[in-house]
Amino acid sequence: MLEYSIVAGLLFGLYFSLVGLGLNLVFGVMRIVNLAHGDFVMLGALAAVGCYSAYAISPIAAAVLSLFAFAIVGFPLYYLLVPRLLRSSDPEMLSIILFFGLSQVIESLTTIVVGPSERSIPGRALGGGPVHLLGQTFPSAWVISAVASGIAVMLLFLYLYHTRAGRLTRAVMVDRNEALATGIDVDRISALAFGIGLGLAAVAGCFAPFMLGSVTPAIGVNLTIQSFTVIIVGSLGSPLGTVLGGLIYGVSLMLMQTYFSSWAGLLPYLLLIAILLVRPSGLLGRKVRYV
Amino acid sequence: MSSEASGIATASPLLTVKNLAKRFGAFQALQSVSFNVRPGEVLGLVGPNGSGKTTCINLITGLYKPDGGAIQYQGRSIGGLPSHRLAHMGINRSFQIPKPFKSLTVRENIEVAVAYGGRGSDTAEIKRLLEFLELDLLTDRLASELTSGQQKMLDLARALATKPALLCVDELGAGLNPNELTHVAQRLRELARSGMALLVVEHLMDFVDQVTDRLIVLSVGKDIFSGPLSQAVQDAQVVEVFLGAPDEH
Amino acid sequence: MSTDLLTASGLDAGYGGVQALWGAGLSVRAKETVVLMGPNGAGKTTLIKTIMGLVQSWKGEISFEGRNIVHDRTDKRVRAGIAYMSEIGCFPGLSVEDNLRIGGQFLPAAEFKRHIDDLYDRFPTLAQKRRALGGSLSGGQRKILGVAKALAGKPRLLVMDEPSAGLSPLFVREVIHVLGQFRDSGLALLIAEQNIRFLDLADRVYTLEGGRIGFEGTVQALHADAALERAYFGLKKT
Amino acid sequence: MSKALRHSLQVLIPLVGAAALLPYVYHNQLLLFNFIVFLTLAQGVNIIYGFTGYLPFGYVGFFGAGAYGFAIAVMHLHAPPLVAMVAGASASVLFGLVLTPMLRLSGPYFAIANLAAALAISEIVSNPALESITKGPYGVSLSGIFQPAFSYAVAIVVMAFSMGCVLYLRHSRFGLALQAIKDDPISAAMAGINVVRARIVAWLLSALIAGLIGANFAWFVSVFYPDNVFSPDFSIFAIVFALFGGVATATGPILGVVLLYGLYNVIGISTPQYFQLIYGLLIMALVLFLPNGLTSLLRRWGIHVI
Amino acid sequence: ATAPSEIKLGTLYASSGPFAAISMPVYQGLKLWVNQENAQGGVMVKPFNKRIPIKLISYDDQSNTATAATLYNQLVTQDKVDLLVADSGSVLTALAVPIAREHKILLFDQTGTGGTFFTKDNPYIVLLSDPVSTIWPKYVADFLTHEGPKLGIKRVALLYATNDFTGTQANAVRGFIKASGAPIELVYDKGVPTNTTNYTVLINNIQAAKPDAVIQMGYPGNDIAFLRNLHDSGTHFNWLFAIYPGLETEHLEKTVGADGLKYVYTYTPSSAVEYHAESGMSLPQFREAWNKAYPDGKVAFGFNSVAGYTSGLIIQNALAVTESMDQLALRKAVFSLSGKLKTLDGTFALDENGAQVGEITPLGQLVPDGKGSVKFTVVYPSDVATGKAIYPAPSK
Ligand SMILES: Nc1ncnc2c1ncn2[C@@H]1O[C@H](COP(=O)(O)OP(=O)(O)OP(=O)(O)O)[C@@H](O)[C@H]1O
Ligand SMILES: Nc1ncnc2c1ncn2[C@@H]1O[C@H](COP(=O)(O)OP(=O)(O)OP(=O)(O)O)[C@@H](O)[C@H]1O
Ligand SMILES: [Mg+2]
Ligand SMILES: [Mg+2]
Repeated sequence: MLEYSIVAGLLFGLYFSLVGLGLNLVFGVMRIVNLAHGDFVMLGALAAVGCYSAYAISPIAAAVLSLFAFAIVGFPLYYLLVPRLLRSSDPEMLSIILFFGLSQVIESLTTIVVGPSERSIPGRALGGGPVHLLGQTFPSAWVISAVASGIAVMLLFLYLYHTRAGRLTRAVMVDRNEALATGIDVDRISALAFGIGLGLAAVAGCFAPFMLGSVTPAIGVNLTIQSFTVIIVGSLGSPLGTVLGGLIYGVSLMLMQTYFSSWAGLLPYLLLIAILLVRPSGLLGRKVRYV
Repeated sequence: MSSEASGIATASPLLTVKNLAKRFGAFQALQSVSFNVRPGEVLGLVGPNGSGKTTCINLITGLYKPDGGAIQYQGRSIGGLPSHRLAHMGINRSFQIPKPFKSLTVRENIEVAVAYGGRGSDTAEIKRLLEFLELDLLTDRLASELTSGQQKMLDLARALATKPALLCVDELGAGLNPNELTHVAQRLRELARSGMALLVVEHLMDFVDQVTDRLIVLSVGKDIFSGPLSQAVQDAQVVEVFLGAPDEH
Repeated sequence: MSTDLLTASGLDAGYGGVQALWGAGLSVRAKETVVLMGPNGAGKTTLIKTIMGLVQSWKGEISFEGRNIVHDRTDKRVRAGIAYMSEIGCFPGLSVEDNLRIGGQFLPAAEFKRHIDDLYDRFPTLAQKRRALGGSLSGGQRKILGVAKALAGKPRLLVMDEPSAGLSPLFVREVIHVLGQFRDSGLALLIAEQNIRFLDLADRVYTLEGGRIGFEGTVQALHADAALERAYFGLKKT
Repeated sequence: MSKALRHSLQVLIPLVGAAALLPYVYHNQLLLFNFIVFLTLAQGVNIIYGFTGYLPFGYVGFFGAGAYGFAIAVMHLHAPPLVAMVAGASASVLFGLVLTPMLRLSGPYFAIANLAAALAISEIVSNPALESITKGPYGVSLSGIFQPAFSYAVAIVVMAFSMGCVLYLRHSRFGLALQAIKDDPISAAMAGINVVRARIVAWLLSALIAGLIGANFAWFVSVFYPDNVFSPDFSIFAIVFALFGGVATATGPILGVVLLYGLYNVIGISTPQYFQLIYGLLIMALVLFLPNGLTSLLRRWGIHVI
Repeated sequence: ATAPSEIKLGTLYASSGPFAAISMPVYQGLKLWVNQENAQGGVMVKPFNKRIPIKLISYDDQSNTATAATLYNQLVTQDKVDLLVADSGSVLTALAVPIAREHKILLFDQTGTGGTFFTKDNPYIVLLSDPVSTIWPKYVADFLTHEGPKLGIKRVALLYATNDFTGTQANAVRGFIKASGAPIELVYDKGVPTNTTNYTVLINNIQAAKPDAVIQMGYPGNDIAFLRNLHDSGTHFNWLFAIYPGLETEHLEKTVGADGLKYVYTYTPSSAVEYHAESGMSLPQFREAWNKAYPDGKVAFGFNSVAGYTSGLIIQNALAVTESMDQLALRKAVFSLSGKLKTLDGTFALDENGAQVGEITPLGQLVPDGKGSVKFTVVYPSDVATGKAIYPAPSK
């Protein structure tokens, strides 16, 4: 039971790293709190549901498609919202409210379009039966989602540390004003990061029907909070930190479910509070933060 | 200046710092620093960048707790006391990077200090102070609208509003032109004449020359010299780490 | 004047409703070093930021190499060949090497490679610290990194706001020395400074008072003007 | 001080008068009660966000703590309502005390931690393991003390108290000190302010206000579930209303609640199907076009704001 | 008295937020009834002895409880409705209970099954369309305690979501089993938060307890996640009960897949037991009308939609027999239907406090219908049973 919980926690945690990844990027680069993040995950999930039921497109193909589609949507959305926001007196705080509003808009429009009920994709759409891993049996969807999440983290890592745009992105993360003064087109770089952030959220969404059973338009808030737990535990700005945060979250959630199941809902909150109080900069703290 | 100095030498120290040490993580910012300041004395604290001057002031004013050594003020140990207590006891400072209350006006900035750290100052005092530091034309401006130089003056005014017995000034001179420097130097001397003890951190040697009675030179967290500037310029170690080749000025 | 690299004229600018510049202007010729002086709050920072496009000008013109740049964003101005060294100077969270790469982001890869090696030769301190984070450098080293980062893009003109503020005498000398080398190899400099040592470097001087340009001329002319001499160097010289 | 008094009367008399008289004209008393709840909560947010800069994204935690403190006192101690309100307020202040270490966090970290804390306390209260104390997820029914008119009157007093607190902060040196801390805590300490204590006082004051009105709410509705009194909408609405009006003023949040919550109800009653959509868009427009609140607009037009 | 030109029926619904998924079907079911009646010129009202059109006044509370409270009050004090119908679910109904009581207006509670609502001192509430949650699982428990030991069921696992609806049912199951004295042991008994979406580890833990029968109680989202995780992880239980495979069969078939529903025990909805609806449409008719009225399929058809429609039927029947439009007279009229009225939802019956105790759903089992889908077998109690329980459930 213990081993099973731990391995399951690792797989589940890896998936949650993917859920938090985009949020982390957006917060790191723009210092804005995208409270609508979970809603973009939800939209990604519904996109995958739609692709599958209308055109029988596999969720993996849908993930690739929605990565680009959402990234492209992110661009105009960035220019519509963020530059104006950053001109205000307290953008960090106001972003919380602005994106809460956006989350409401997304949820209501989604409900108007698809209705409030649960939607999902049959399990067989993502590979066959159970998979044996480390002497335990898991749904294949878990393993596939975990692998997809690993790939996404790697790609983001490569982008940030081995491309020119990635280097500029990190520069903007470190100091927006200095970046402006150095002649970086801060808005374009940020818009790109924003788009990638949304794209990653959508990719996570494509696997949500398998990891969460089903999705409804109202699921966004929960996902946002879980994402925050993951990225804050791991520390902001670092994709590797997000993975660490995800793993810790996943394993402790599964252990909680096993031993104190009715209190499992408390876990993300307690984890978040504890980490913030003990190490406000997250577990990977400042030193490794920008490595 | 020498007559003043001799008077000071006989007074007992207001502040005594002994073997002060401070670590940040693995980095030892201060290894061992010792010095003392007497009432009416202006002590210069100089040294290369990163030698620990600001850290010293931060420790004396309660921003950090020391990891080792002792800080004594008026004969009692103050290491680790919170800043507001120290302000009440008569220790205050200005900041290297000015830190005014940006959403308050210049007057309100000073009023807060008078109300909470006042030690008996009043509204008349505020007016005098503003004139003293030439902030009187800016009284109703928001602090955020001031230039960094003006903000430094405001910092100083706010510190003075608490009527400190010991005032630490961190790089007041950076960004001032020589004429302005002279003006500020005169102000600091006036304060010293009134019996205040001053600890002045500064890189501009002309300014140091105008203001200080005595110098402490720090290098990598240690004090390597103590004495007047005229001696410091002859000290080989000080020249090597801090002043560079002799100055033609 | 045809040899003008940068010309700014009739600039009005400010913050919110508060005007800080009143028809200010200056010019920098190719390969020339210009020092901008002025009392506290005169508007030096504002003028420099306006030239860089970091503060929006309300009125006036700025041209660089004969082209009007007043409507360009900062990044376009930098791309055009004006580098700016802010008070912070560098990205504390990135390595020295990454800082330099970002400074040289617009250069072709091969050219950048050659250029960066040259920079490391000139600044041996940085060469030793390639992998160190900008934030781990001391104040003086950071300023040097700031200069190197600004130079990494091979600008025609380097604009600096108080490069010496807070530097120990030893480092002030080093910065002046390095800037001297680059001036000799043809770089134009515009420096807002209060430290009179920088006058040694200057070809011409502007003074700014209350947001307006006061004196404009050579260093010799400045020294010859007794009133100005008193205003700026005050009792010190007497 | 006479200016302070005049301002207080200018704000308090019309507001209390309106709250007291409107039920005779307009019979949806619960709507009026909700206005009072949000007026009070918005002022509580104003105290902690407007004067100290901490965004209490989990402000509803105090509200719910107050409601459950009240309910527990009634259910288990058979306390009369006014005594139970004290119990509710104490529960809320106690919760605030437990959370004081969070004041070390800054910016969005505080907001997120506070949100987490509110969700945590709601999880705890609604856990079936605590059924014997809180009734767990099964909801509380206090039908024995159902007194709408009396509890409405008490709510007016609580609201007046919250206004009084804000007016005090607007005019006292303590309020000035809080703003100084908000701008720069280190400088504030050097100015002689006990930063930690001042922040805790403001924090507990806003907890007290939310706790009182939460207890009052429990009394007024008398039947509720954890989801009712820990609904995150309370926090969000209170914050949005306060911001819309303009924080760090006494009248801003009042304007915010009256206009926005009024509008909210008008939309809710006239065009329910696009309710959430319109409201979401409204919130976004507010942040983008009026980030410093309505009072900033008034100031720009040269109107003095109390 | 002169007949009014319309009867005002006020209600709330949640088009978004956590309660939307259960609220919308109920609301649309009720609306369907209103439209049908109005198409015939209105509903028959006895005191005026004629058909009077119904004016439906409805607001969207967005699952927001403070808003819901205000809107209930709006219905009562401003719109002055003649009939007050609650939003569905206990949380959103709770707010209406004191409001109705204060204003002395009868609350027609559709599916708010919370036990705390129904007290002796409050006559202003009647529950219409769902049985009160404490008696829902009666046949589930009875089957296990009576038939279980014969089949070899001794060890039972109970997993439930800790909300009012399923928590109460879990408590009831526990109580029934204990009271029966049958040799049944609860080897696993745990609550999980209602927002649990991942059951793989829990399933593994349950399996480790080696139960003969598993009862899992949750909202639709929980059931979907549980059944999918069970199916995907290749775990097999011999006997498994869940709530929504029966209540929202089509919806679960879409989200879980028929494979995951095979041999699952569940509450049998009216579709499987032929309740002879004496009032209103039969189930097939209702479904046809539903599909015609709501062709977009955004809102799930199922148990909740039937509940909304049933609410309408009960109101209709009450109006047909009431002495006057006085609220207590209405209550009396509703009580007079108790035990007599049969709708597509079964027999309507009230206890003395107004709680509904008639429409108890028998225990059913979903079995393959041979066409790749599943169909119901009613397995308990024996008087309505259509087949025998297949135990142990065959594994693939
Ligand atoms: N909070 C801190 N955390 C980590 N390191 C610190 C901290 N404060 C100071 N240091 C380090 O301690 C050393 C001394 O810093 P300090 O600011 O005292 O130098 P300084 O003498 O004032 O230099 P300067 O003349 O540049 O102002 C520096 O290397 C600095 O990086
Ligand atoms: N952010 C701001 N908001 C409003 N007014 C400002 C702001 N920054 C500067 N000012 C005003 O603009 C004028 C010029 O300021 P500027 O910073 O350009 O001066 P400076 O010459 O660089 O001074 P210093 O020598 O102190 O750096 C000053 O009167 C100042 O009050
Ligand atoms: Mg320093
Ligand atoms: Mg400047």
